Amino acid sequence: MTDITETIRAEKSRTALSVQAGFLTIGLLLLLLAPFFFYPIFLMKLLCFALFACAFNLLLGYTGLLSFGHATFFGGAAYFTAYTVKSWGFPPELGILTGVVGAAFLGLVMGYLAIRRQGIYFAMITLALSQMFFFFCLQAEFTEGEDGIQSVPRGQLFGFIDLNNSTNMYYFVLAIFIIGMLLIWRFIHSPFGMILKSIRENENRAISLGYSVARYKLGAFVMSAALAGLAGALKSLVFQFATLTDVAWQMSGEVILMTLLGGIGTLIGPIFGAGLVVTLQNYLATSEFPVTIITGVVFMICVLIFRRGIVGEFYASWVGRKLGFVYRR
Amino acid sequence: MAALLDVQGLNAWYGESHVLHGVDMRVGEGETITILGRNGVGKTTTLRTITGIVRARKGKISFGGADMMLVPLHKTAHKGIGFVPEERGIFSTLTVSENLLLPPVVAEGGMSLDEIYELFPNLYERRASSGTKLSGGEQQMLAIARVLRTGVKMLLLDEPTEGLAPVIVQRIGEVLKKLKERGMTILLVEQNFRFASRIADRFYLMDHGQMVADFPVGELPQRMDTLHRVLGV
Amino acid sequence: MAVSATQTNATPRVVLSARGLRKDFGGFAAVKNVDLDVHDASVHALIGPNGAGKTTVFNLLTKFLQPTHGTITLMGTDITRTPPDKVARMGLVRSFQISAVFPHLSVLDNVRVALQRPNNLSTQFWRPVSALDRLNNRAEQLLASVGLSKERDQIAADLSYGRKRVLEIATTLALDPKVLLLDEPMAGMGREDVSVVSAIIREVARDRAVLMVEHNLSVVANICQQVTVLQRGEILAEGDYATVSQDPRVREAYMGTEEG
Amino acid sequence: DGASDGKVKIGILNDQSGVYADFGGKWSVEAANMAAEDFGGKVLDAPIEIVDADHQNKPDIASNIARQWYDTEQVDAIMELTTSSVALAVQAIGKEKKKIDIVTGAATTDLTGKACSPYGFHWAYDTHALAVGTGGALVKQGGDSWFFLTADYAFGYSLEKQGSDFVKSNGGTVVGAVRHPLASQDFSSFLLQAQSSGAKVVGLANAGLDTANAIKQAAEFGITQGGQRLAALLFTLAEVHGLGLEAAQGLTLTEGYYWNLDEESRAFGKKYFARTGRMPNMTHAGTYSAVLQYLKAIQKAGTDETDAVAKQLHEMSVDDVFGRGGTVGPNGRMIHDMYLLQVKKPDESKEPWDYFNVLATIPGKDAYIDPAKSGCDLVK
Amino acid sequence: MTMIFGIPVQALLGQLLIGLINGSFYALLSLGLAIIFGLLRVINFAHGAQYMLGAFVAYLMLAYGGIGYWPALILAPVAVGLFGAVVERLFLRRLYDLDPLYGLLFTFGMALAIEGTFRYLYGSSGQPYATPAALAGGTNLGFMFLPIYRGWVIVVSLVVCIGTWLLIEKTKLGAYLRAATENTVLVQVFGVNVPLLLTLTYALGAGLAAFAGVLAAPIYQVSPLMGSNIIIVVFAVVVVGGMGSIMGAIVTGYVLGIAEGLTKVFYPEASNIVIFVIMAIVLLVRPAGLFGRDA
Ligand SMILES: Nc1ncnc2c1ncn2[C@@H]1O[C@H](COP(=O)(O)OP(=O)(O)OP(=O)(O)O)[C@@H](O)[C@H]1O
Ligand SMILES: Nc1ncnc2c1ncn2[C@@H]1O[C@H](COP(=O)(O)OP(=O)(O)OP(=O)(O)O)[C@@H](O)[C@H]1O
Ligand SMILES: [Mg+2]
Ligand SMILES: [Mg+2]
Repeated sequence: MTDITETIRAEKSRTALSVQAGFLTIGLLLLLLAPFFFYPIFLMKLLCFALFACAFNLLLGYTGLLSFGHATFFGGAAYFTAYTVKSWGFPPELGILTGVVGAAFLGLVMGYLAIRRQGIYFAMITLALSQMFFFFCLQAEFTEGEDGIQSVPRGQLFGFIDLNNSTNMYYFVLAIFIIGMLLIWRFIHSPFGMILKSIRENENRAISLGYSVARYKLGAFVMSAALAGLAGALKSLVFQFATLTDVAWQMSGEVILMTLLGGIGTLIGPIFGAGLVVTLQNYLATSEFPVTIITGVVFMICVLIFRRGIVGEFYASWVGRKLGFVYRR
Repeated sequence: MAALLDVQGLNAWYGESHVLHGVDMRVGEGETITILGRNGVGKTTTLRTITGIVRARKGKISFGGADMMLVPLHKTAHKGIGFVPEERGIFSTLTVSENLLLPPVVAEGGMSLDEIYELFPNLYERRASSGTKLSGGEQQMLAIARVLRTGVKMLLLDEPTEGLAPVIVQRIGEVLKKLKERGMTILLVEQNFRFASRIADRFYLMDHGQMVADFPVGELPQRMDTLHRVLGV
Repeated sequence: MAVSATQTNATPRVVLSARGLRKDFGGFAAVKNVDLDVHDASVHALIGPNGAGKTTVFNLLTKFLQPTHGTITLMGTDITRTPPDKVARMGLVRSFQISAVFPHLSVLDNVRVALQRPNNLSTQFWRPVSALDRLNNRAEQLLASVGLSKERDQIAADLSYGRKRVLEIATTLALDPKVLLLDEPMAGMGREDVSVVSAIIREVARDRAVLMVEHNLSVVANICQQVTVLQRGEILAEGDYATVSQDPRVREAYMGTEEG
Repeated sequence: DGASDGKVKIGILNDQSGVYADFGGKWSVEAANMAAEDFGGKVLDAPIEIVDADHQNKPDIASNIARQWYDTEQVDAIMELTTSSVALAVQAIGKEKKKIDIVTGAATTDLTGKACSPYGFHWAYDTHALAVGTGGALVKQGGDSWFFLTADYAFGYSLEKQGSDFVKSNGGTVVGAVRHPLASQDFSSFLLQAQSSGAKVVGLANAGLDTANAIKQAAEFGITQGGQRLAALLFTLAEVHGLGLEAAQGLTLTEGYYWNLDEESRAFGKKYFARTGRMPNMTHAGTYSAVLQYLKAIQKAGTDETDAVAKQLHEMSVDDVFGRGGTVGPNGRMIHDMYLLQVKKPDESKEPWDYFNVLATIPGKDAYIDPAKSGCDLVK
Repeated sequence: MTMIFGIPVQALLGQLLIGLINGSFYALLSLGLAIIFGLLRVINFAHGAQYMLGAFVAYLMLAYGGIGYWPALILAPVAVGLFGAVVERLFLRRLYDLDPLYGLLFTFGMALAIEGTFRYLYGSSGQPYATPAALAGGTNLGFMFLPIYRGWVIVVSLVVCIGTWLLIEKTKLGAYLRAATENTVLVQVFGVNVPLLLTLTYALGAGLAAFAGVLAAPIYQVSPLMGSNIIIVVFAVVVVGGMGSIMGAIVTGYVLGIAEGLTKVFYPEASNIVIFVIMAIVLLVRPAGLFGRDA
């Protein structure tokens, strides 16, 4: 049976590494220059979702757990940040921290329950629990129901950088995004990441070596939740509101789509996936065509014939192999 | 003798690992053949490839003149091949009689239920209990009995005596002899070659995914050296 | 073959013991009423026909399965209700009947993963993988001891079956276990590997307890001091190989067919 | 002067594929187009262009589009804005960017209360007007004891609260309430509780499919046969059409518009029907009116510059098929008459879409919050 | 009047009955899910969409073909079952060798596409569907007014659930199904056309969902959204029951329907999450679910 997390072999060739470094540099340059060419809010949204998708992929791609409840962390953190910043007057950095900690806590609770089952059950349980959280947000006072928490002030970063200026805000978001990506990268390529990898490869063997698999999975779940929270917290500042859409199950579905489309288990795939989905949604909003149908069909096509996603397909393609990328199961 | 089963240059793979490296084998109508070989040389794989369970395969398999390479898995039985797998494959959610009646009848000439129960009285007694409550020996009998009803021309048996008490081994030997008398063609994989030597007409010796020797039962004494070398006994 | 070296110990310590072990699978008792004592510094074999319940006993002892009845004691501690990873940390490590390696990791990494925990290098998510390089020496030592040095950088999945089992044993040894449970370690191995592994096991058992399932009776005769024969989930006979192999019930149930 | 960039562009931003697709949706876009054509296709010699987008009920998508429209696509005003989270978000953007928005699709009174904007207008209805209509006017008709079935979230609470306030202030009593989860398909448990409460009126403080399902099941459990009346706080012609008269008969509701009111409204309704195949509800007619009024304001101001147009919008009276002498308060609230309507029995209905009897007309000044008390800081 | 926790016994009885009605839908839906999962190892996320399709096909038959409730009760499930068969043949089949999560994702996408299409074509406010004349009206049971149609729902769902159970436990086809659930390959080697069996199974599961949909049409608005919320609840039901047995799926469905019904009386605010809460508790105590077999 083919595992959902087809993996890229750790040791890429030298060419591949330099190609990758080249891409990274170009990518970074593009991101630095992007606000001069593109609409900054759109770019910021893209970065938020890219971070969200990468955080999600940290769980799916590197531990093989398909969570259908990541909206809880993304949207939950958005609420926490929006609320503390707006009602308690927290500065943005503290607001974001609250969001992240809150999301990590939610991750701990949800993870504790869900990791008792695996595979599809895990997916169903996370979905059900996140639906519960959705209802909580719907009914709770502080979320202001379907209005959402609106007009959240962006405030002054560290007390002196005015985030209302959209250029400042953009570079702040970019900085957080890069930090987030570095964290994920470090996390994957760490001793802890090594254990996660071995658990995914052979869970029983890992147990027999004395690893309490549940705790490592829970650890990964919480990290992923916290990073998803970081993305959500950031988004609430970018758009200056937090609403129910971010905690709804459709959001969990979207992040899966982004990851699948970009390439499960590839570090940068989800960024492409997020970019594509966000652009598509924006484009479809003003087109005649209904968004849900397209989303659904894209999902089906991806699963049927495009399982490796954009980046995965590239690695596995002729060009990718020539460049020395190795993609195998 | 006309070859009922003719296998030539058969290769098979599990994913990327190449397990059969050109198996050649002919089984004549009414013959009883035993494949001998160490653990892991590909005996089971040979049977699984002939039935079509292993689809990653190359080469030629013809059965009763028909090319088996293109036959879908669920049609193998209808061509006349019956399979008794290594792990016996008794269904735990089915009763003994349900297990027995499960395989569809594919041709005339199969045994009737009465004949089967006569052959295996234990099964008759336990017909209402669930499949996995049977002892290992009974499970093995059930696995054999199951295909006898269907009217297949040839039986593929994978280590039917493995892990069974001698009494039962003996009993299975008798059953196979009876089947042989009825004209059934039998292809047997066996590590217990003392058992095999009592019923087989001919042996194939397998190593590293190939048939390395092929001799009739009469030559067994001369072949003991080869056997020792290949089987490591 | 002389096996007296370790038998000179007057009263070898019992390190792992089970009393009244039973396991039901939905009404079917796969293991019933099993009492077992595994002694320090010895190799103990568990034999029996297929389906006798050997693997199930292994799973019970290592807590991969929870017994329906009975108690298990490891070095004086009751582990009947201890989770499997904890049992492993207490020094009871097992191998699996079907080879258990981490297929997409290199041979070296396979061993390093095992070394990470005892060296407190398993939870650090903030350090680079290169932090694990200090385990290399020990890992290479272990690989050398089982003759896998040449394959160090190969991906485990590419090893032959026998070499995988050898790697599995190296990984197990990395934990320096007190009690080692090996499920059919020689199954599917070529002759060379069998003797390599036999030697390793004998070496290992100098200061550890080893419990193994093995069908290859010559191996059992060679390296095991104690043999327990299981049939239909129950102990049929127990003793050293010579005694057990003469037991008529054992001959009938397990070896009987050899008489032909 | 004239139009700043050579054309006047109006964006209709609403839900075209989700829960509110019938409530507004593409049908509102059509109403906007109709208004542009009725105005003559040009204002101050500049062509009028209507663009639209489906915000999929996601405020971030709405916000993204609104910003792009305002910033880079020279959209002069955004209208419709179904669902309050979207309306509030877009109105905040409009306020920041000094651009006009006219909300016809959202219900929250916050739009002209604490979240009001000098450039933001609320056109068709709001929770207050609905509560006054259904809650207040019905008591006068004899429905003086109430039991509420309330959707368990802020929108439901505010409908219930405002509804029961008007019931009480008109001399009625509220005998009980039960809160049901949003999007719960089955209402029978709650309906049984309403039934046994003995209240004369069962007030439905919910929206959309919830209301529809509650009404349908009320008919099943014989609530209306038993002499109780059903009153929906937010329900429009479009949803009655979806429910069918068989199930909806006897239901009381409040709308800001009904096509079969008089000659004028009938004429408009027929014209709209010819384009869309359906009769307009208050969102559609309201959007028509909003677009028309906006164009008139530009005409009068002689420019499409925001401040000047907003000034005109605040000052001009609304005189079209929907507004009918409506005025706009300093908080941006368009104040116009509302209608208390009752759904006809199937045999009373004489033609397709002939669904309502008008029970009462609620004057605008009674229906809407006095701007002075709205909590909007623009009102001195 | 006798009271229990401040609620009259009479009212309580009524609420229990209503819980049972909702449980009927849960039972039918989780039964279909269990059958599909058992053989195909696919969690059919499109189950909600197929439930909706059932209701919609019934509506369309009536609106455009003048075909009434009774024929629709058979024809709509058959139509949806056929659609399911096509989907299985063309798509799902390609996913069997992969991680089961792909099946979940595929059917998730399919659910979105189906719902999106119907929303696009028919809007979202829902379509009317009248109670069939023969079942209109209600009877007074003394403790409550029971619409006859609701009574019919309980009866027919019980009959269908038990019928399906008998089909699977007592017939040859059922034996094939059960055997194939355990060991697909072997059943195929015996000469059973398992690919066809898989197609039939998916069609049966989809048909059961559609059947529930037709049953629901006279009670709930026929709307493209009617399936998307219920499916998540049914997932929770399935987790509580555990995918062990067909009977388990049925029983859990009814029991949780009743549990939810009671919550609507005692603490209505929690009625939408009570099943999730029960799920969380069950997970803590018995991770495999009440009837689950796997550990
Ligand atoms: N499903 C599988 N996937 C990958 N490799 C397999 C699989 N089944 C068997 N193999 C490998 O293929 C080789 C041949 O296996 P096979 O089961 O045919 O051997 P055998 O001769 O029947 O051995 P035994 O006597 O142990 O039954 C072995 O090396 C085995 O490890
Ligand atoms: N999880 C399970 N559920 C039900 N029955 C089981 C389970 N695991 C094992 N059994 C049954 O328990 C019995 C003993 O199995 P076990 O695997 O312990 O045998 P074994 O002695 O290791 O055999 P082998 O030599 O073939 O490995 C068998 O009849 C088997 O079918
Ligand atoms: Mg074999
Ligand atoms: Mg075993």
